[in-house]
Amino acid sequence: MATLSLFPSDPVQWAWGIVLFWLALGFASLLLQGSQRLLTRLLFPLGALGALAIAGVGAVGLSAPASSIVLPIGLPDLPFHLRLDALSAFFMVLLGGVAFGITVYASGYFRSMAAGPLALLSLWYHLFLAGMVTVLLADDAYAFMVAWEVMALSSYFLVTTDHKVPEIRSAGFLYLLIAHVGAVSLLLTFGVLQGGHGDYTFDTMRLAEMTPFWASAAFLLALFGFGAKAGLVPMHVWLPEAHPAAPSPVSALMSGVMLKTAIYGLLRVTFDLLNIQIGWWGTLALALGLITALYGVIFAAVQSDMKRLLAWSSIENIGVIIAAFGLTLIFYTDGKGALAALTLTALLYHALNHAFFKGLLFVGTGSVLHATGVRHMGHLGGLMRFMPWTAWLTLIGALALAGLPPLNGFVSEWLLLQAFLFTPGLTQPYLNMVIPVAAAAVALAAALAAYVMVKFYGVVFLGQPRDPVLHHAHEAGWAERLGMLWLAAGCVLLGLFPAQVIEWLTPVVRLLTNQTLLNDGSWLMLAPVSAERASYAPLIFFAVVAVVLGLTVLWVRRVYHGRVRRSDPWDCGYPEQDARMQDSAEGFGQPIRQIFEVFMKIERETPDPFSRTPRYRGASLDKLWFILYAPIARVADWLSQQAGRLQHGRIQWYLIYSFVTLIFLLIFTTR
Amino acid sequence: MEIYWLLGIPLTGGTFLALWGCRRHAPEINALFSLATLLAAAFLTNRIIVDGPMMVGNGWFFIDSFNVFLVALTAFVAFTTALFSRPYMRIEAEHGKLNDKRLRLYHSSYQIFIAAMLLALTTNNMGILWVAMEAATLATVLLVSLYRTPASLEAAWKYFILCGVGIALALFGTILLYFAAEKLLGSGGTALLWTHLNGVKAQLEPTVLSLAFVFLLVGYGTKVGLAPLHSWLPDAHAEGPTPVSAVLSGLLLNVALYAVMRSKVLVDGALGNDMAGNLMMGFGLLSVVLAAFLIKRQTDVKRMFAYSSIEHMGLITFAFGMGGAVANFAALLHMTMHSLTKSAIFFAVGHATQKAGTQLMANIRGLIKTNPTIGWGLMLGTVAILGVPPFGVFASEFLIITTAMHEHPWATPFLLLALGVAFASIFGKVQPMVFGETELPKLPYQPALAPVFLHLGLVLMLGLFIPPYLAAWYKQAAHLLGG
Amino acid sequence: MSVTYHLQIVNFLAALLLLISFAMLSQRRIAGLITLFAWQGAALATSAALVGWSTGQHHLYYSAALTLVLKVIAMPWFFFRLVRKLDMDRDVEPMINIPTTMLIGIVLVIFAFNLAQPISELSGTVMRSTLGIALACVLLAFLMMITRSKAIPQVIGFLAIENSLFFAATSATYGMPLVVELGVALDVLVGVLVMGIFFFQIRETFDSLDLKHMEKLKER
Amino acid sequence: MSTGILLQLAQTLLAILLAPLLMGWVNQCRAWLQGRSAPPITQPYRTLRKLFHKDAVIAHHASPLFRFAPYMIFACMALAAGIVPTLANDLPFSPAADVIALVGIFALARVFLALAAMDIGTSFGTLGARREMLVSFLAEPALLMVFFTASLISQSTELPVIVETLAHREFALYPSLAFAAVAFWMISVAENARIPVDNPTTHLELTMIHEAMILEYSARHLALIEWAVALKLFTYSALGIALFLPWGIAEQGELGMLPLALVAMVAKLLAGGAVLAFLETISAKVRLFRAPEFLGTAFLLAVLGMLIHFMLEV
Repeated sequence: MATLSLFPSDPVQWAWGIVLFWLALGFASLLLQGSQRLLTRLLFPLGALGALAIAGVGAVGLSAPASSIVLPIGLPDLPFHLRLDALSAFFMVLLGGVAFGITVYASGYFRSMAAGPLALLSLWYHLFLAGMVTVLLADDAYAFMVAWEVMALSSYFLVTTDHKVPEIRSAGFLYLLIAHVGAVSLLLTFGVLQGGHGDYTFDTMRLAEMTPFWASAAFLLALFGFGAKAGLVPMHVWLPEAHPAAPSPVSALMSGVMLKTAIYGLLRVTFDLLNIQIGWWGTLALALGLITALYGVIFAAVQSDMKRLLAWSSIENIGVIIAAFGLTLIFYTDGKGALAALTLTALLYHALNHAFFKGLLFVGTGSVLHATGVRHMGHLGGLMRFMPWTAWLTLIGALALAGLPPLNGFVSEWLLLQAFLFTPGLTQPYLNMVIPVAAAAVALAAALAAYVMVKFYGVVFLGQPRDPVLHHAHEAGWAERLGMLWLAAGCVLLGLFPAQVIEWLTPVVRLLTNQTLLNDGSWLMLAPVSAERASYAPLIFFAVVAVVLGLTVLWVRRVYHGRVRRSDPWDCGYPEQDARMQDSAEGFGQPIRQIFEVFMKIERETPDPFSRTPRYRGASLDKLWFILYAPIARVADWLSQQAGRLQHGRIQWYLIYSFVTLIFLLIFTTR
Repeated sequence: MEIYWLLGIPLTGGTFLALWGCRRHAPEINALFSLATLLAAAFLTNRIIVDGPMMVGNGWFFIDSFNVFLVALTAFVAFTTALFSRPYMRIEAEHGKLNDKRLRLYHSSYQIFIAAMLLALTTNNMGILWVAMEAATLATVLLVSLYRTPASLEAAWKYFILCGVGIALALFGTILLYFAAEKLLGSGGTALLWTHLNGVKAQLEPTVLSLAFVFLLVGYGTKVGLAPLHSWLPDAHAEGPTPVSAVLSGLLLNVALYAVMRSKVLVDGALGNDMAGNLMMGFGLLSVVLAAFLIKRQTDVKRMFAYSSIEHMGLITFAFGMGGAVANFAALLHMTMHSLTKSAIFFAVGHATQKAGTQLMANIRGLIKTNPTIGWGLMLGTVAILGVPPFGVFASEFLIITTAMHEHPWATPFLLLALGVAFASIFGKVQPMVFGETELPKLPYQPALAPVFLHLGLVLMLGLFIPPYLAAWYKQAAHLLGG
Repeated sequence: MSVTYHLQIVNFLAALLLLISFAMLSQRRIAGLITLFAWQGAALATSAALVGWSTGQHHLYYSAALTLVLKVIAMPWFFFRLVRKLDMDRDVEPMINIPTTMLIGIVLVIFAFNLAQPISELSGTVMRSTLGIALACVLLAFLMMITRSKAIPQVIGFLAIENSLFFAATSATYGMPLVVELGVALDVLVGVLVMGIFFFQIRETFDSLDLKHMEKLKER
Repeated sequence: MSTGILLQLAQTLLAILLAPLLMGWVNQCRAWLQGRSAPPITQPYRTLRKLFHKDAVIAHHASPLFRFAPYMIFACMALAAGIVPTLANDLPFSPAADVIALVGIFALARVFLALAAMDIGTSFGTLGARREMLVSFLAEPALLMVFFTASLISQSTELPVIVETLAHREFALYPSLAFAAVAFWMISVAENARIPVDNPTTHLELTMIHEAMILEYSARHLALIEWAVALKLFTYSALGIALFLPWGIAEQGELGMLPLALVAMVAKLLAGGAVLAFLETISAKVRLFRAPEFLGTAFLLAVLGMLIHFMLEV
């Protein structure tokens, strides 16, 4: 355990150095309030470099042995302990890789922003980054909680950047509230974990012996706390409000990276800090995860605000990840180490992928927002012609999210489904009944994700502009393109070289499950467990498709001709075709809405047939809000009303309170 | 020696200001006296750091690590409050809310009040402690009713009657204490000296002591604002001038709790069981929950933060009730943090209300636009008091809650509930005050917000780094309280 | 041997105090209340002096004198003046009707005696039961404060509590240390002054001393 | 290995070339069953040729994606046809994509088709895309479940392995496979835009799904898409054969078996096509919002198949 030296030697010190660097940037931005140029052209690029460095440190840390330092700050008996092991390292790679692209993008995106607010935003932005990295590094409860809440608080201020809008304010409020409640329950988790001896370092927690009861209590509290941050149903309500409210790069960070810190925490607590695991935890997590996945994707399908749609799809992906987490637990507690390794790999892989493509999609919507100022998909369309860069890069993200080969989204789903196929080995028979249904649910979610993506991409980028202003839409600047390019490249490469990625993941998997997932295939083929059993070689796949495609093009051109005539689209004998006749976002979601109406509270305003300016408004609201949260609020109101009665205003009553209290205590103590 | 300075300066300050009246520079003089007091406190603290706990004036004063940091805290906050009140009260006078007579009253009794609190903290005699507490009450009653509005009069009256009765009960407790003590220490002066009592606490008669503690708890607890004895607190803190609210919330509550703790030590020694602890935990929990739900329905900003004081005092009392090194440490830390943060909030709120001309939160909007410093001060202060790291309030809540989780798990659901409700209520009301649009004009003058950010800075610092000697104090104090 | 009948006198005074407390509880007129209060003070002073004399605790004489001056002469005079000034010497219905109050009072007395029983067992001083009586008086005065809806009776109730405490201090423990006594007396004096100021402020704001006007501050 | 490559290429090419033939055969059968005079079996080839010779007509604001999509779809289908064992069983490509990846390929093609349909921005295109996705989001997981049943039996998701195990197991009745077979039939009907889910011959906007998407296509693009459709039908038939009556597919390195395999395959395909045509003729097109129910049933059957496998067969 090295102490902090001026010149960093091992990864954790580098990481901490970068955190300090980010903090410095943040406070520097307050000084640079005057100059918008410096902020965007200097500070954000520097921040991006920091992110890149973090990714590098993570990459080193993955293979390096765990290193740790103790900082001279914190509580008297509890200075900050920082530790960098494979798990943190992996999530640091994720964070750094995605944050780099997003921050590069941001350096271009925020050029239209006034200097004053921008300085504040940059402060919170860098604090946010620093907080997230510190969460990954923290090795004692206090440091963890501080970093955790710094992350929440700074992201809250980022969300409320545009606080003039009441909706955004309420979104931010809801976000911070749920985050705080979750944090308190995490506090309780650590209170349980430290098991008596008031030492809050993770090292002692690792050693603490837990009875199954208390272990389960800790797990449930952790699941609640981290679930609240990750957007696990039913604690998800803040997510579709807060993520769209933030400026797009921030949404990208929140959806892509921040949610993953919750996954990190869950893994850390369950597999590292707790030293017993119990099977039914896994079943619970699996069930919750699947519900979340389906719930999220169904609601994503009926959204008409593009960022809200993406936020809901984040909920879906988190659901898939949590389901994978549950399955890992099931295998692990069942003694199937190798399978646990496989599932865990799928989990981590999917976390990584989601970070990349969701970040890409969110920044893509950011460019659209910049170019058009429109968020409602009903007013967008046909942007591919005005902003080809954004469109094509976003297409990659969309296809990846839809889980289509050969992009990265497919790989993790493939791994997860493989894991499901191994379930016959399980000992508990009841699981054998449950698992197939679970697999079906995952498949269903994936298919629906494709639906959602076609809707998203088709309505926003394809077709004809639904609004004349769109004709003036301008392409994103070079910095934005660069950022998107980076993220898109990530999606592609992660999709094409799964074997390498899995190799990188090995240390993490070994750390958590004491097992390694052997890849039976060569460098270009992914074959977990055995090539006989299953294999997938995206490179060959890609090559074949490319070759066939090329040949076909050549052949068609050579043998026939490339003549093209342009004309109007076929109007089916009805001359007044216009853009408003395309499917609106609501229209595209309508079948899903019809099928899954049970989960929704649908608000509709249909125009009367004779109105000159027909307006249609349809909103499918989350029913959970009305059956779960509204009652809670009502109960709280009622209670506070009752409490208010005590404050009666009449002094005699107050005297009676004191009197009765006195008498009561006298009786109480003297008997 | 410093002790006499410490008590003498504010006393003379009070008398002097009473004579000087509201000639020019009265506020400055007020601030100067407070500064002098602060210096004296600093010297005293330094002395304690150098050569440990000490007894002064043949045993009349006793200063150990428990009260010395409270002394330092009190002097500090008193000083910053004086700084804040300088422009604040001037504006109030310009608004015609105050005339010269009342300003004179304000300044002099402010000093007297400080003196009384310092006496209560430093004295070694439980009787004098009682006298000082009563004096502090009397000094502030007229401050609460300073505006002479019906509301302020009513508030002051309730404050006076309820605290008077409460403190009378405390006197009965003190008498019982004396009654039990004189058999061991003989009648006369020494029988009420805390140090002596502490020496013989094991032999003190349990039945009498338990009875005495009930009276002391109900008595001083009324001044701490423990539910259900809290009824006076929101009125008094909301209706008085903001500087008074700041010191009442930030300091007087601490002093009252200090008195309770001094007696708890004796009772624990005598009884040997944790009856006292359980009582305090009960009161604390009740206060936290009740306050949280009462906060929810507030429309008046100062009243809301007054309730939040009740909540935090409840939390501290709960922690003291749990006892043990960690919990006591946490409670002491929380006392400090709460004083600093809550007074800072009241400063910010004071300016905000003064500008908006109302205390109704519905009419205060978009502070961040009209005056960013006030806005951010209020926002950060609120965030801090709600226990969001890296602010220090979280540090203590962290220790309290985690300790509660493994010592009294049954209590944690209530804490979770109360903290959640309080967070939702306070933040939900403050956010629109700070953010959003407003048509109010910018502030014509520059508010004295140095204190706000000084306090918040300290709180932030203590959240991340507690200086070793401070930590050492807390530890000693916690140990002394039965850690 | 002389102690015994001092003892009897003091016990008699104690009983008298209790009686006066009950009388206060049942007294409707403010003037009557003030007179009773003065009597209470007188009884207190005598008992203090007696105890001082019989046990040679001479500082009790100061206390006795203080009480005589403050509580028998100064305050009643002040109150009478007040009442005349604000002329409001008429019947006031208490919140709870008198008989009920009496019943509650009796219950309280029994409770207090039970409470004080174990303690007076250990009391080394001559008067055993006085502590119980003092406690009873405290509770009764408290009860009276609760039942009165006017400012002055409430204050008198408050002072009555103070009296009973003083009685407890003198009889059960031969008086607190002198410093404390003085401090307490000072506080009481200041308190009364503050009260006086209050009465006028309240009067000029609400032009009445009825507490009904002071129920505005509440949760609505 | 080299023979493997050759085989692979041969099979893929064969599939590409034979696919329209199958289409033609099915149409012919339908015509007979409906008592119409049948078009010649080579009709699809003629259509393709005609289309290739025409000039492409493209809407003014069609994006590059619109022109790129047909090639993409065609390529995907070619790959799919390549990895499904029709003739021989050792195929170098097949490790590149197992059954899950196969579903992925279909999905990829479908998504591109839907996107291309939305690109022009006519009311028809979007309508078709929406309906197509609606059908697929139920059909796709159902197909996956069918594969899962098979691969749970054969402990592998590699098509060759599955086929091998299914072909060479001692004859035992697998109820799960029966369920899977029914589900698979329903799915392939839906996926290939056949009655009762869709009607390949209609252009009535109330009912059409697939046709609505390709309304804007013409000439070579249309030709590629039609060809891809034919390939898809072929691939599905081959899949069904491989999964449910896998006998007669050539083993690893048994080149001698190939002619026999070819014959067997042709026979099976003819039979399968006839059956498909028959079933199509006797059933009526369902309303669009019945389609989800139809596919839901398929999905349910597939899942039931898996459950039954778990309950009875392990």
